[in-house]
Amino acid sequence: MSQLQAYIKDLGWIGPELVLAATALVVLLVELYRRGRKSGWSLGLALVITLAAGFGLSWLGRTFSAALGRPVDLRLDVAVLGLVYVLVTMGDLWFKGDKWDRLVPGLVVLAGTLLAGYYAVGLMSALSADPKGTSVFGLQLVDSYSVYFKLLALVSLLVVTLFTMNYRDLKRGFGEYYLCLVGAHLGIMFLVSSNHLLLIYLGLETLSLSSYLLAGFRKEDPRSAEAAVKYVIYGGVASAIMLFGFSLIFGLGGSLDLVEIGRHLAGTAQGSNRVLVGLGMACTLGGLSYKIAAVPFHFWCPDVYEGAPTPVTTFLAVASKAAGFAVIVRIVAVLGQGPGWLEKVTSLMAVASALSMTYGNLGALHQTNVKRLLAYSSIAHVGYILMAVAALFGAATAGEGGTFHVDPRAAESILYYLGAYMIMNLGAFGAVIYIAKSAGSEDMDDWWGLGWKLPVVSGVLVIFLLSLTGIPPTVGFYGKWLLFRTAIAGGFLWLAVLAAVNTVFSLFYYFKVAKVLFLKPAEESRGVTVRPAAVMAVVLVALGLLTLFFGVLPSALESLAGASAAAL
Amino acid sequence: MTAEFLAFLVVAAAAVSGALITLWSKSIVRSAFGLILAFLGVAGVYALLGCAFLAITQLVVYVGGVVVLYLFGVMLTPPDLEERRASRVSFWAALGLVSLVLFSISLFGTRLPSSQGKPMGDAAGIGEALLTRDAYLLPFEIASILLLVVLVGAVHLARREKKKAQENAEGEEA
Amino acid sequence: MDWHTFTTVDFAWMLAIPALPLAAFVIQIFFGRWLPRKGDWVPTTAMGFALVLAVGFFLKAMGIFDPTLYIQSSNPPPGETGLSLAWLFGNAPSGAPNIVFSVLFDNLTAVMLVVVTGVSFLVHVYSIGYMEGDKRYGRFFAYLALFSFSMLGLVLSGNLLFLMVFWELVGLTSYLLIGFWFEKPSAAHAGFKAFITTRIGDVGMLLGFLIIFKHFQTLDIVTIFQKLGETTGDFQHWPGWVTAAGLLVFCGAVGKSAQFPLHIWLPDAMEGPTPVSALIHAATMVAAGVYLVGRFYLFFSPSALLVIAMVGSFTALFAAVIGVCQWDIKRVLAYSTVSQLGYMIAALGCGAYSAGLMHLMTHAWFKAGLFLQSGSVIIGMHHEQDMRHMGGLRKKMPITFWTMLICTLALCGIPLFAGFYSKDAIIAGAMHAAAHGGPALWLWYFPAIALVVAAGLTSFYMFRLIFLTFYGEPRSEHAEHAHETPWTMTVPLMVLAALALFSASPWIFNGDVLGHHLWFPHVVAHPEKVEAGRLVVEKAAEEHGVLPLVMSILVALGGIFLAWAFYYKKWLSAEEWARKMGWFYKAVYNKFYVDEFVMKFIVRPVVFHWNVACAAFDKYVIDGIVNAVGRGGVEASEGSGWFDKYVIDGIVNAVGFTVQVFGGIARLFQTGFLDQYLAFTAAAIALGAVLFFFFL
Amino acid sequence: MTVPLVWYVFLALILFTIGLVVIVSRHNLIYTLMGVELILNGANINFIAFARALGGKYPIAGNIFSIFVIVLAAAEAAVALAIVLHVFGHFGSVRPEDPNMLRE
Repeated sequence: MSQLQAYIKDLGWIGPELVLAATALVVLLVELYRRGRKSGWSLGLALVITLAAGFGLSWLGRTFSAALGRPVDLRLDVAVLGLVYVLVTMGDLWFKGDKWDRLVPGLVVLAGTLLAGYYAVGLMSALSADPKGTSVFGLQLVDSYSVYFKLLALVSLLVVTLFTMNYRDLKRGFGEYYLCLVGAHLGIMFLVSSNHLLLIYLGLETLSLSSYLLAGFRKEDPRSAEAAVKYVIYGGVASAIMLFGFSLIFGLGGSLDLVEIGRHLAGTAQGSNRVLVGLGMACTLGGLSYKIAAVPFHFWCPDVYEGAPTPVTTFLAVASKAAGFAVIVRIVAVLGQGPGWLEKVTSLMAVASALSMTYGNLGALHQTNVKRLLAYSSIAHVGYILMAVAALFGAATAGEGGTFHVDPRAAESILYYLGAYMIMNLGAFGAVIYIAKSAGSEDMDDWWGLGWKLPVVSGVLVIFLLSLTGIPPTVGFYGKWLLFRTAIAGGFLWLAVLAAVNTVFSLFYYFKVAKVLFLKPAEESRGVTVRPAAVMAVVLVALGLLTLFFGVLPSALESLAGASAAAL
Repeated sequence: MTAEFLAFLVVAAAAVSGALITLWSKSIVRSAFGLILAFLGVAGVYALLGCAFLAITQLVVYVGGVVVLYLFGVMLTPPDLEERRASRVSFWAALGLVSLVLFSISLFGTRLPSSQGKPMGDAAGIGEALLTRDAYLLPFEIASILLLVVLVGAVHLARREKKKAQENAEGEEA
Repeated sequence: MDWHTFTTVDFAWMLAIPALPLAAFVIQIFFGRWLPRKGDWVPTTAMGFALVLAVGFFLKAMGIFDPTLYIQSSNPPPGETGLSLAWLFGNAPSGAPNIVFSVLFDNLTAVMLVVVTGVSFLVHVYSIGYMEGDKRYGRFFAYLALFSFSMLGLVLSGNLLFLMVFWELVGLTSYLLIGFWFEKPSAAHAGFKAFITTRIGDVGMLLGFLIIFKHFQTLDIVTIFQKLGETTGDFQHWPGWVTAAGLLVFCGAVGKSAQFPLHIWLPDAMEGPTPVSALIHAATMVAAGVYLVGRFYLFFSPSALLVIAMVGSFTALFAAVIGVCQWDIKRVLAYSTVSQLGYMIAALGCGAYSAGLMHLMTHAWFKAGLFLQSGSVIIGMHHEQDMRHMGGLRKKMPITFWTMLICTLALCGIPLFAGFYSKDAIIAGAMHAAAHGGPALWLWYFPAIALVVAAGLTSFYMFRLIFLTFYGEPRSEHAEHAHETPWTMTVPLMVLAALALFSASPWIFNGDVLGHHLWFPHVVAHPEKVEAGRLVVEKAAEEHGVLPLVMSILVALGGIFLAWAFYYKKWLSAEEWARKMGWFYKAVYNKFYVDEFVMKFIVRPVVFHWNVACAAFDKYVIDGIVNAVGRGGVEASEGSGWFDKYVIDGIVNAVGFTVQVFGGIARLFQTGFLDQYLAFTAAAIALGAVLFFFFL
Repeated sequence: MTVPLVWYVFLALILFTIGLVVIVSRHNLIYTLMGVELILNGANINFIAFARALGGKYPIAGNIFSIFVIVLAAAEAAVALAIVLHVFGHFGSVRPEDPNMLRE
């Protein structure tokens, strides 16, 4: 096989990323073109760009699918994309103004996301035969585990894009916004499939730098600026600490490749290098914990969630966090292999878990700002998931060579919960965007009785909150049940008990929101001045139905998560 | 004590003293120059380890770029905003010193891989590695995307809105 | 080295010594106000019994225990004579360090027990007179008992963990006692300062203990020393971490024993009631640091000993210089205490082990005496403490005067008085160290010179105190009408004066005027193991070479003569000399600005962060509780029906209460200040690393 | 190579510590960024020194990693400064404790 063929085959494995990257470039070009849209020839330019993008995507798709040996015909999708795009750009010329400004880049991103998602689903099915996948470019591991997270990222990108298009507080700079958003998701997709310290660092930085910019995107709002600065400073420090940890892990693990590091560390007993490796692990895990906002690296979280534009908060709470978990699980699975290290790594995770769930729930208790409440609740959920990460090795028994292996059921519960968490949190934040816009306030005290005015969205929000609490028949209930099972099987009964106590606490504040919405009659509520677009409500209802669907029939998501976990 | 060890001591002293100047100096501009000294010291360490290209990159990007960026930042914000709280700095410095001492006690008992002293990557080797499929082509491409995103996003944040009137017009349309 | 274990009966009686004051404390704090005389007799009696027991053990040590043995008994196996957690809760998991409250009892412990219980008992008796009429009279005795309990536990503890616990308890109770008159802002502040400053040393000690624990995987002190012998071989090879651990443990002593630069809390601690000063700041708590150094003596490598000697001798000189310029009678004694503690530490550093500990004992008697006598003067002067307003009290307070003169002579190191024998031994030890050297030869000259000079200064400032207070004409209204204090106060003074005369060498009975056959070096002998690879000085301490003897006597007499010339005959004018000294006098008068320096660079940053935390705690947690309770009360009283009132509101209030209290915990950290977030995070990483290295 | 590896790691550790101290003790956002740069430099020294000691393919890998770190550090500095200046526009301050609307 020639070098070029190998190259194209590699490209085929990272197809979703390439499609997203192309989308980002298109967004940028569209924005550039729209800046000078006053002149007539811009229409021509739009057409050229559209056609070029369409044909380019089509060519890419065909080449990749050929390289993968699968007949995937993407021409139809590209044609649809092109048609939509031409229509909107032409419409834009006729209906100048804010609405189209907002819509056009968003639609491009939606189209690109769908295309990439289509591609990712194809990859997933291609991997069903061999979940371990393959290593591409010698650096990345495209296995079903990473594709699962890629799918999560794409769903998040889709929904966040829809939210953004309906988010009225963002007034300009849509091109830049979507570029950053797509860039962040690209970073996630590289991050979740990387098996190499350099790629982890790069992916994480791509994700982080884009997120910093996104958090501060509402330039006129000082709260947004404050969120951005807190995020960038805290994140910069954390990633520097993480990198220092990487440098030690590299030196003592003797490689940049995670698998090799694991093998090497498992081979070395805890000797005199114990302290250096310990520092390396502490720095690495600490720096990564910041990404998922686990206590005690969570300090940025409530402030940034509150200050950032709500769609960005949604993204941070969902996709960014899932990506962080993807890496942490991979690294814990690698570092914990060694006989001496397993106990240390899992104990650290257990401590972080206990602290996170307790702190998150306690912090949420007295919040009135709903975004902030959800921020604390997300810290608590990180605690629940970390419970399963601590029990990742199950009741570990050493395999050949004295190394330990990940319990696939534990990994499955993590993946399932991340999926569940994504659905219900996307819904919850979306409903907050909707209701906050209608009420003109994110503060719960202004929401009294609004439930009767906005029955559909409020009702769906209650479903999401039930799911976040973990009450059947919702997806959250089943996910939490899996986590508890994992923790108990892994010997962390005390964590499971603590989590149960915490769940009782969390009931209180989740129900506070429901109480506020429905306990007072409609007459006493503030009037609803603005009503967001109906498409928003449709998206939310769809997410609500998914929440219930996976709650009643969990096996659909569970089998996917199980298949993906098998790749670890 | 060989010449190499002596050279190491010199560059290490430069790096550490530069860092300490950054830490202690009252004036932020002087701190920035301390940072330059530290970067120079680190570049010297690279050179000592045989990484000429990296040493040059360090000089060009850090000394020529990053520190200048910080100096811009300093110039654009009032210089007298930070009142240096000596007690605070010394408190944390003492903590840092204690932990460093404690840690280095363990460090010097650590068994590390023995030094091999092979020649390090030269510019040609690095360039080849960066553009080879099975080596580091992919990170190279990711970095380019990252830089693009950063460029556009940073410009968006840093750009001053030119016309208030235009904003208002857009606001009314909304 | 031989290791004996003692019998269960012995063990029970040993435990009774700290248990008595503990029981007294419990009774006093809960029921004291209903007891006759507000219960002052309860702790006093308990201390009396403890004293009897301690003396019993002391006599046993004198008679039965072989004085050449370093340690008499060790960690008893659980269930036999130890009080063990494993014993209480079934078998401890294998591999986990067994947390046993074990008693380490050797001759040093026996002596310390007598010193602590003796001084404590006398202070209890004295306080009956001194604290009479105070509005928290009963509470004061409770605190005294609690302090005695902590101190006795500290002395008996044979386990690093319990040592640490009692060490902190001692710090806490001393905080309570120093700040006893907390209405006075200066007293409250002094208590706080003492607490924070000593805590800085304690951090070092904790780190040292952690290093020790990490290396030996045990908390038992005797086991540690056995293993240490294996590590260091015949004490020829000292790994670096042993030096580090030793110096870190020494940090704790620097804090508690008020060594430079953490001595600043002790003079301020004079804001506490005078009996407290006598108990804590002369005899017991400050001696705990010296005791710690003695207890961990095997742990100090030659280089660590050099550091200890330097710190001690510098402190001795430094504090003596400052003491010359003080006007407050108690502050003179405070700086004198700092200086004498420096002597003890320096002695240990120079290798004069038994000399240092002997000085600890003799100093405990006469300095406790001096403090109580100054308290008597203060009572007689109606709470006037400035010596410039005293004068001519010799006739008005004869008992106080004569006992104080005896104690002063003891402190100055005049022959026949107890202080002479111990101080002379220390100076002899320091000179021996200078002559024979250790590592870094010339450095060893410093302790010898500094200690001799400090001896001269000591007698100068002490006789300055005597002349200013008791001689000349009364210089104020109060001094004219001073009167002798009641017998509860004067009897302890006489007892202490007798001890100041005879405690080191009972020459009146055996005629051993020159101290050739002191009992102390035979009871608390130099650790055997130390002799092998280290400075051997205790021979010098026993022999009392002629040069140190003559020198220390001459210097002491010279100091007295100068004081006489300055303050009695007034041949020389103190003001004149102060002016001539210029900036030096100013620096001395301002205590060399160490207070300012340490407060600014160490204490205040700590306090700043502490205050932020405390304020947040007050604001959110305490206020939250108060508000929730208050609101609950209001709502309950307004409720209509019984059910509403007690059940519904109860639930609502419980929930509200929970929210307030627990929500406050999260609020504490989520301050919104980015710099604090970063600091919290750095702390978390450090904590994680510690967890990782030491415990997981 | 006569300088033992441990000395390089020690140097890196010193830079790491100083960087952390700068971060937590100096009251200026730009100082915080400087501290971050010091930590990154420490990490880079580690990478290069370890790579050289490991030999084989690692010298190149270490070089490449360090170059990426330098590049990303520059990018991060740019983003951070843009945000800091933006914050300065809103709050008129570059002290970390001044933007404090979001808390508890």
